[in-house]
Amino acid sequence: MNTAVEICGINFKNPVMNASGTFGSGMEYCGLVDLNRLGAVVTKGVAKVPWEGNPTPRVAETASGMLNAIGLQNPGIDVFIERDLEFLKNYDTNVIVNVCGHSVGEYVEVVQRLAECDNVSMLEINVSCPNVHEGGIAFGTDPGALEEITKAVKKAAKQPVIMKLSPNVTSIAEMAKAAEAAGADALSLINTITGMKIDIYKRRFLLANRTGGLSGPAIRPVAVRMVYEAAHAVKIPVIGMGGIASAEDAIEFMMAGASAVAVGMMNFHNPGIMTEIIDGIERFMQEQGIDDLAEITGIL
Amino acid sequence: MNTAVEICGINFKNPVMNASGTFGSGMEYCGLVDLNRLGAVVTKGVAKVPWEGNPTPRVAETASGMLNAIGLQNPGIDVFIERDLEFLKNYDTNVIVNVCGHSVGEYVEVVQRLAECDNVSMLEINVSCPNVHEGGIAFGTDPGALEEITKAVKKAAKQPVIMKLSPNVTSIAEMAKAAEAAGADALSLINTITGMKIDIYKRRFLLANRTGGLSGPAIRPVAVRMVYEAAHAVKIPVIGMGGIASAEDAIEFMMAGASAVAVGMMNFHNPGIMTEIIDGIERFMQEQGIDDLAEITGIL
Amino acid sequence: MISEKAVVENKEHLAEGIYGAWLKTSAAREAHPGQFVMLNTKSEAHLLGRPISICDIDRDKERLRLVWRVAGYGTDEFSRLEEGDRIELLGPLGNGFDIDSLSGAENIAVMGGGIGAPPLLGLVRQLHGTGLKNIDVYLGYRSASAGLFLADEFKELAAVHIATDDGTAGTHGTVLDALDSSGKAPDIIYACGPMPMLKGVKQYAEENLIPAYISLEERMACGVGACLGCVVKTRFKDAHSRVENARICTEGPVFAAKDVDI
Amino acid sequence: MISEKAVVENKEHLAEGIYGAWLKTSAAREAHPGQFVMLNTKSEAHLLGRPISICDIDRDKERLRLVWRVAGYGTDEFSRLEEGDRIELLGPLGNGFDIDSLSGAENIAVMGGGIGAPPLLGLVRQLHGTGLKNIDVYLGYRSASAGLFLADEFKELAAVHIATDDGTAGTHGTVLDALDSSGKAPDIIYACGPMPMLKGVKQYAEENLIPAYISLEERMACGVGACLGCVVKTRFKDAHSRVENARICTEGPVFAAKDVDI
Repeated sequence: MNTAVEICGINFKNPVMNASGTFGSGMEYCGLVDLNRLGAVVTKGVAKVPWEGNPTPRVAETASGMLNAIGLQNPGIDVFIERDLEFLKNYDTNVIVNVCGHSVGEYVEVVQRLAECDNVSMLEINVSCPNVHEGGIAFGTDPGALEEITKAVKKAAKQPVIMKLSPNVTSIAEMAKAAEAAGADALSLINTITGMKIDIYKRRFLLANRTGGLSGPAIRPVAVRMVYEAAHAVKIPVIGMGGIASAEDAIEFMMAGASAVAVGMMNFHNPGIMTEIIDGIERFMQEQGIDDLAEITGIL
Repeated sequence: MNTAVEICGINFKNPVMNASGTFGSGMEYCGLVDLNRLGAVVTKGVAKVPWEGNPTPRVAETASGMLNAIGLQNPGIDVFIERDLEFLKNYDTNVIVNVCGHSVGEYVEVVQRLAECDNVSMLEINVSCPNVHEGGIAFGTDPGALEEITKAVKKAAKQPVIMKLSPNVTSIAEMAKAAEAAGADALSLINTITGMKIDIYKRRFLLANRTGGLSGPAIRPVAVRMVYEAAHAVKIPVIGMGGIASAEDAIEFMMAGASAVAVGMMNFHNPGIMTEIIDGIERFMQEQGIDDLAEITGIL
Repeated sequence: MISEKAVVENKEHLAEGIYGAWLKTSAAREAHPGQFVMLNTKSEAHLLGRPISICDIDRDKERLRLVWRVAGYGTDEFSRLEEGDRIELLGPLGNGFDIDSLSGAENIAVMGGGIGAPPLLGLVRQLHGTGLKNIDVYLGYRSASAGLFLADEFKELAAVHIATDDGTAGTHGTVLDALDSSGKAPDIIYACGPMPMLKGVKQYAEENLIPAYISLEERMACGVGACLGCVVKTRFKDAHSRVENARICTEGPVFAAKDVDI
Repeated sequence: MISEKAVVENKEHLAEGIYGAWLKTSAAREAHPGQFVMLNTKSEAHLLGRPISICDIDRDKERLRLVWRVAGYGTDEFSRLEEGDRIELLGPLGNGFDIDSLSGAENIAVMGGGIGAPPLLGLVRQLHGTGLKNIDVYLGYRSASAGLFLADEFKELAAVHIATDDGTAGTHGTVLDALDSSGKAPDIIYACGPMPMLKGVKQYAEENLIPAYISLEERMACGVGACLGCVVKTRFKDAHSRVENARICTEGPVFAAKDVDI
């Protein structure tokens, strides 16, 4: 029995990784989670310079989910390379670096810096953060802008490029095709769905940013549908995410067409959840007599 | 203290109604719910001829929500007028008739038939059902198509026209403006968000239609955000819905800009919920010293 | 039909994964065999009511007996109910079994497969109460080791014929095999169970030109006929829907086998 | 830091809407006063852990005492916990109070407003244990009628000065009014409570040129420093974030008042 998957020629010991922004660079969780067990660690979005992010409150709980509007606070690429990437050299897992910026040029600069880093397996280009007003989401909701940034990033990138798509669009298939046409090596989806919550007694928004990104089991059916539509629209591999809370959920995404899966907000609820999901996938394969996950990937 | 609201010159004794498709024409619930207490009864979508709807299974439970793919099964306008509208003449509440069709012509024919009916307060044009392939959602995701059908329906309509918008779009504000520009008298949103669920053991979709519409508290933050964006983009009134499960939720939608609210899947969980919400809104107004709901509508 | 909090009066563990309870509820006043209720879980993440068929009715004490198999989150939560617990109930729902349809039938076959057996107990008690003598009950189970739940209670009211998938009790096979080996020739059938069994019953009834009434299941949302989630294809245009779909929760769950396409 | 199921050893109802419990957990081994834990609800619809400050620590018996006010779904569910119940716990989290910062201070003021008092009990017990004598504890409450929770326990360890919003006990006003009327001149302050009070403490400390350490609250998601949900504006670039934001769950919840913009 083999839980390994290959994406863009890179081998993952299993298809389970964290969703960017829910796990830092692994540092804060390494005492609770054996990073060596993960298919990959996906780092929090990093920009060319430090970003302050949004004012607080930045998070709010919703029914079977949460809203966040962190605003991609990050220490900048210099500190990230010397601290976070150095830390990750201690672990036997793939490193996928999530890249953010305010302009095509900023994305490209970060991608160029990462080209020198030998323990970066793949790049995930965050063109879908709903909480950053300059740039960010704009690239993620317009096919033309998405093609432009994908081409620019691909030209500068040494590692395979994953474009992370926004669900806040009329046609996810159209966006998936645009990214593929522009040379993306893989896709990841879904990012969060833009939402809002109001404190009716204080008569103000619960998030200082007014809107935030909805994640968690609440949005899983939307994520599964979009992964299915995207995976059937393109030939490049898709990494599926959105409310995964169990091995069964991970399998659901794979049957919908995902080659690998990412766990997001549920890491907050249960830091052990990714390793539990890896164990659960092995159990499912044994029970169902599945030798290789390729047998069920995109089976529907 | 006054819970009444006025929409398009029509008086509602309170801002609470059901979401179309979750309450039939009230017949099935009238033994459990006093229809006279409701601001309005919104009937299930009706077409020019009977529709068979989708194969079963048509519903599935999800985290804090549900998926449905009924496919607008309905008995057709003739039976609807002689049976459902006759039944509703026994009650002192507004009747809003939800209209569906496969083409502009079919919508218009139904609207013309309803022009003769004197106990129809308003029309709600369903251009956003994700479960009907011919037409339906198409009108709801393309601004041009939305303008076209809105104009055609307005020309034929005797009653004020509510356009029910789909959340499956990149910009809800753009769709709201298109409907307003074409002459819509009001908007209602959100319809359900397209989702999917897979039975990983049987390796098949849980819904025979593959995809279905996600509703319930899970999607409330998305609905509140879209109501906020739509209400701030247009001058016509907005009826808000999406996962309302309490009076607090109803107030949240009104503060976001809704002039009235509709309760959907939670009617299934608790048939008494609409009257409980009406009582809860009165309590909230008393506690907060609110004389008229206009004081808090769109306050944010 | 009422919506209220019912009170758990006693809990039964009848067999492997099979639980039962008597619920104190005024819904018992108007309940008939073959009807069902919707029960809510306590979880805000699991919001749809669970349809559970009524196994037995005690009108005097205003109690309903429910028997269910643990098949998911809801039925698992119900299996942990304790005496005195309160649970949100909506019911009674559906049409129930039509006794008038007997019209002089003398040899009655009642067929229950697996968790299809419970709703038939109330029916058999009612038939027995009318003084009918030739009632044969055919009950299908997975295995004797999993437990032949309710069999003894049926035996107090009628002749019981057991079938098991593994042959560990009664006829090795289905309830239809048990009917076959009993040599009986019923002139009416009431059945509830898995779809393959109901298809077999429908075919048997059509081949033998006898009426059969079958109780159907489908995923439901409202349970009262409003959402049109649970429909079955019908041979004729349904009076309510005006298409060839009938609502299992309202026109059913019991249908004349000849009227439905299954 | 440990993630495990803790066991409720006893439950306390301390005052109107104020509850406490001792939890058996190995997290107690490494816990310090001023740290907190995250507790999960049992609801699949309420998935974020609830940060609850540690009130007292029993290392020998591996127990943590938590005291909380019912402020929403989670704390309400916790208030219904019973002895023997198991609850998912993550902790200990945060930095806790820095005792070394005392550096020869002699007159110590410990100020707790409302539900800000509990985390200070463990601190005062620790200070008391070091033999320090001049510890004055200022506790602010809504009203004597609502209950002066923990006040008696503080009295066993230090001089306690009460303030109430309605004047029904002690000084009529805030803990700062109580400090004022006590005539004391502390040379260090440890404080926890509502933001207006902490702003007052910060201002008092700056005017009197003494150090003050304040424990902050913010909505949290992960509790371990990964999500960056709970930050406070800082006067200087934070070593971790490289911007003027520090994580309350990790660099805090206790900060030198002079270092944060509140």
